[in-house]
Amino acid sequence: MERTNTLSIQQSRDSDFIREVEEASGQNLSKCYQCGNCMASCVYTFAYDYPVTQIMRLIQLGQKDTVLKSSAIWLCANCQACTTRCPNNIDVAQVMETLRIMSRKEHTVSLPDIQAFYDEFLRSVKTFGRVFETGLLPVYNMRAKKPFTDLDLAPRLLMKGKLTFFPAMVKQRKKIAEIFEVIKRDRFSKEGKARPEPLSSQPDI
Amino acid sequence: MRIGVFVCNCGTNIAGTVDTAKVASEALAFADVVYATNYMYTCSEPGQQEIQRAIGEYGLQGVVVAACSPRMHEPTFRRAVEKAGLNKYMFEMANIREHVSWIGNDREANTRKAVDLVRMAVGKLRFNQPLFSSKMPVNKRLLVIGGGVAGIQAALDCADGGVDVVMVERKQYIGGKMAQLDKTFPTIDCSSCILGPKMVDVSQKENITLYAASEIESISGYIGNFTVEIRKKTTYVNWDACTGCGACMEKCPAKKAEDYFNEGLGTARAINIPFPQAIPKKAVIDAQFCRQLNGKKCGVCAKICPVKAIDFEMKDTIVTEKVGAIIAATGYDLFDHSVYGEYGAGRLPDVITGIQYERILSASGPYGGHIRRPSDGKEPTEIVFISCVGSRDQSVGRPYCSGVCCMYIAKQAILTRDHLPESNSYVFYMDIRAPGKNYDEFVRRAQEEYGVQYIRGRVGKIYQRGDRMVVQGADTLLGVQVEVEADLVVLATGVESSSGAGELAEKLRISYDQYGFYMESHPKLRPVETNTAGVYLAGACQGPKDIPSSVAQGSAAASKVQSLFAHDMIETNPQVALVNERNCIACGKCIQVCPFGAIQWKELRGGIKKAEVLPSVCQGCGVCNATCPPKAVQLQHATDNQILAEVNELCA
Amino acid sequence: MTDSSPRSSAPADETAATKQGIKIVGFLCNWCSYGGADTAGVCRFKQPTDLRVVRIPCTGRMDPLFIAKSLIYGVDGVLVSGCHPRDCHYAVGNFYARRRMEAFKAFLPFMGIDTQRFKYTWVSASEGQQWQKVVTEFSEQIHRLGPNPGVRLRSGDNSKVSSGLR
Amino acid sequence: MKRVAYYKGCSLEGLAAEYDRSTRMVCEAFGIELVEIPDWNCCGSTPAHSYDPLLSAALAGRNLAIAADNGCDMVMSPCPGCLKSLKGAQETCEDPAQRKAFVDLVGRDVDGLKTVSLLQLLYEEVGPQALQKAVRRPLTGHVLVPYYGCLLTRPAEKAKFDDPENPISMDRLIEATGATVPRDFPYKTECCGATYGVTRNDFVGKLSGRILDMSQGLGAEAIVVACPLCQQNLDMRQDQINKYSKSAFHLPVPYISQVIGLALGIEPKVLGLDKLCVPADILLEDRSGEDGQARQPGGVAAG
Repeated sequence: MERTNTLSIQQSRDSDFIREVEEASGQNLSKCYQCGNCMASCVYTFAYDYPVTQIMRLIQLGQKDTVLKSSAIWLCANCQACTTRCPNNIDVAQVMETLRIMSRKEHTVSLPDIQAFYDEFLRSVKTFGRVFETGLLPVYNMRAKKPFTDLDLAPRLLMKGKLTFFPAMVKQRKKIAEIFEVIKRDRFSKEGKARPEPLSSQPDI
Repeated sequence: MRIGVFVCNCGTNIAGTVDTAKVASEALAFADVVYATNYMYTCSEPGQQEIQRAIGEYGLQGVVVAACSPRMHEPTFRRAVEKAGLNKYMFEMANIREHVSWIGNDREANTRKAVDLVRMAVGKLRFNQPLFSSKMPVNKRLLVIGGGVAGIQAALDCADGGVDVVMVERKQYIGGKMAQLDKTFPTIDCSSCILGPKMVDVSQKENITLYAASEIESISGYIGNFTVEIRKKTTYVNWDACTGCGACMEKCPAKKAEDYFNEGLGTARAINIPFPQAIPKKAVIDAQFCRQLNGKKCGVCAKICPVKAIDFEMKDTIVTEKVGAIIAATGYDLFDHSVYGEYGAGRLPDVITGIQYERILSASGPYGGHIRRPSDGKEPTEIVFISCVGSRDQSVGRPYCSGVCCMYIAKQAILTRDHLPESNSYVFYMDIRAPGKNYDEFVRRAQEEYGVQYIRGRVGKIYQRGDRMVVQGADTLLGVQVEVEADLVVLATGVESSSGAGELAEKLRISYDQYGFYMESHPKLRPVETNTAGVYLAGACQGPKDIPSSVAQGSAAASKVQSLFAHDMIETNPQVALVNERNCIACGKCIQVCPFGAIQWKELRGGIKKAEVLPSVCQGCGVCNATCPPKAVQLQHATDNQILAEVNELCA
Repeated sequence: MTDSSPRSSAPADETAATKQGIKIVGFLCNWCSYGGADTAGVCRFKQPTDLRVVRIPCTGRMDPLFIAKSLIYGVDGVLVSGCHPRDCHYAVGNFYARRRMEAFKAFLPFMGIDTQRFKYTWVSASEGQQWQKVVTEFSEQIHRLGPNPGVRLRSGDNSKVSSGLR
Repeated sequence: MKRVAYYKGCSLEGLAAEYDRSTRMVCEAFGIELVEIPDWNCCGSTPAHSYDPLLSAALAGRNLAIAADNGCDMVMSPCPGCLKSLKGAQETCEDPAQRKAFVDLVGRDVDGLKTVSLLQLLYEEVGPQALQKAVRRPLTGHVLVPYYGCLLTRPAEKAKFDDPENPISMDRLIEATGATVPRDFPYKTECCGATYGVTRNDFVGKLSGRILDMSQGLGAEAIVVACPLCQQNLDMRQDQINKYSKSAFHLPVPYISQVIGLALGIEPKVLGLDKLCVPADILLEDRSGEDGQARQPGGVAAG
């Protein structure tokens, strides 16, 4: 995300966005006084385009686009360090999670490969009821166009007998698929959108 | 009864959301109300004159003012009606500001509520009776609880004015936290040089009686006439004999006692005088560490003492003092940072508190004024200060600003540079709060002249890595995570109420807030009074304060005491219980329940017993009234009829 | 709870209630809760307007019959508030109050009054926010219950109330 | 015998099969009956939650519902990630606004269940004292670092177990086996790189790398873990980390259940110790003779 060094506070402020984040996360974001503890505690700060503290500030200023398109929200591992140490008892990790959900809904996911991995994961769950680790990786590699990811691990894992070649399947797979369908239908109807959201450029889960 | 009603606009404070004219016009329709009006500022001089004029012109026998809280202006208006010739208890207030206009914006509902409240006040007033105070002598002696700088200032001011002062200090020495400090901001003058002479004054003034190592056991009585029981704690040393020569300390073989004065940085002997300038300079045995008291053979101190002051059989004693006023100056404690797991929870030896650092800086401290770190005694070169540890932190239940940390950090950083010119100091801060005289200039000097690196952000974690600690924080101005390798980390632990503050407040019958700080009578206009007459506040027991403010409040409390003691007699509160002997069935229940022993038996002719209230002892709580089966005891000005009249008006 | 109480006058009450609002009487001790209510006002903490406060020196002054009479004569809810236990200006007044009100609460059903119409609580002079919470919650509770059908006397009998407790 | 529903989760069926095996062995040794939830499904993990929290709640909730239908009142999952989803499902179920939607999807409520990690189960139901008594093959003389991972104790309000910053439960259990735990390992709860092993390999190189580095610095022979993901990052990816940080770490990363199993005298192979990528044979060295004689009187004679 490109940074801008000037900001028109009134024109760029999206008050609905602030309200939506607060409602969905259950957090009062005006409590944040920008002490920086979340940034100081986050082990992923090095990789973020905006450190967590600035994400919080951007929400306070209603900067919807910048926030939902940031890579930070997708690089957060939800490790809870920020939440644990926030002096104002804000569940920061929950806010980040909320932003991820919103960015999916708004189709502004900045890191398609991470979304692709998540999608592949969910597809595996939907299909088998469980995650098929051995099957997941190659498909992801193909989709993310990083064919050699973790290929170095394969020989050793094979030797240790850790790779399974048949997915373990849940008997009531129908039930699992049904859960997925209901959720998708409800999301679709709740938002009243013309189309169900696509999952990156891949076939829908 | 001819009643007048005065509805105050309070500028727009009330009139903004209450139709005061309508309240007045509706009030005029109430039975007995012969005059009603609204006025811009009823408490102003012309406002009070308007009341007085109406009393004369309309022959009013009772007055209702609908305005702010009676806790604010009831005394003002009582004086006003008294000047116009009414008994001051023929007056009632309806609180239509704090309880109406300030808590809702619905003008119609507010006006309706205001009318109700005025009707209730009028209803009660109809049952009011003139009450008359009697006079009581004032015992012109003062009790000061706490011997820190605030208490010392108050005691000395009063003693200078000729008042007999009793000072009670829980520790074995006076001087409080200030005695532990090295230098003071923003002048960097030596703490013990400015406090020391005052401490000596306390010990030398003939009209100050000092009880150190003592605590308040109980307090009874009321303004002008308190009785205080003081528990003199066991010191195992007869202080009348002890000369403070220190011979016992030198020879005591128990060398691993806790050194409280040095905040645990060193060790003390089991028999100890904490510092050379201590007042009183008397030894105390720490029973926890004394060999003799723990069943081992010792008694070295008893043998060495030239005046035979050691007494292993000593027990606590209780002394009773009678005083007319009390100043609470119990000070503060520092936040226990062990709740911060991310800062090592107190387990990292080189993460210390600000007050520990004061002891390190102090020439009379455990390291003789040389800056070293506790773990290995090495001289640190990289020193990190972290502000707001236990301040402005909701997650540890301390959302308030401690007010002094920003300044003491700046001072310590400056002193560090003075001691160790080659060292580097870093201050992690959120905001710099330096609103005192010459304060901000001082903080600027730390940065501009002493090269202290201020980093705007909190610290997320401190951990040991090899010989040093890693301080992992944020620089929010840059928007980056920062790491500082530190030899020593000083946590600016915040101010919290003194341990035991709550229990003492209960003995004093004063209120305290959720953090244990004592409540002043009014945050702006009565900052040193409490809601218990005759009890005053000084220093940080009321809220975090620096030295100048504590001293100022000590003097302020002293002046309050002196203006009280300028009177030989004070008026008693006539709002006390009264027994109607015809109705009393002599069941004795009121005598049982009275918390103050204010009710006793009285024998009439023919041996008939009746309950009798001692008006000088009764505090007016009304427990007896609620208890009395035939309702023969009635609390004046809050009788059953008066309270029910209000309810009745509400239901009408 | 209120099944046995006369409901004949209820419709009239309801119109009165819509017009007049719900009436709640609060008995507040002078030292803590009255101060707490003042603090809430000073801090401009918004509250429902149904509460009418009677200032008493101490909750120890509370005669349970004050509560009973209030509810019988048509108040919709009674809120009693004093100092926190151990923090009483008169040392022990609120302990007496707590015992009495606990015992009294058990009698309300026998009088045909819903126990939810009465509440006692402890709020100190510094707890403005707590006071706002207490008032808001209790007012909402009473609004849910609606006007007090109670054992209200005919309006003509109201004049007899002020003859005291005897 | 304590009966506990066992939610093993996908990892324990694949890359973390030895965690599953050792968990079963250790629980059996202490008389805890693990009832594997029949026909369990994936909890959905992070991907489900970031798609829709209700999806995550429903996927995880289905397993809880089966456990409850089978008459269990406690569910144990050795994987902290799965546990988070299970607890999230319970939260959703308890939320009045979502309860109906949840119950519609899952078929019942799941409030009454207690959900715990393996570590919590062992710490609270067995405890260090009982473990110490049961030790047959003390790990005396071995220095082991406990690594809890980010989710096991955080956030404190949800985990409701141990301390969020400096947990001690695993320390105590390891000490009970006779091994030595260095004082205050500072990275106990610092994230290892989580799921970024696949998508952002360098994150793991950096974050797991510093955990390995700090452990080695403290003289550890092994890092003990209680999370399959942490184990994968620290163990399976140790070569990748070495490549990334130009280091030569060779630290075995056994599961807590394996360490306890060893101390109980269970065969290493049964515990799947050979399945670890970095061999953990060093743990099999008997050093109890060195200073153990004083501490384990009669130990040698009995052996």
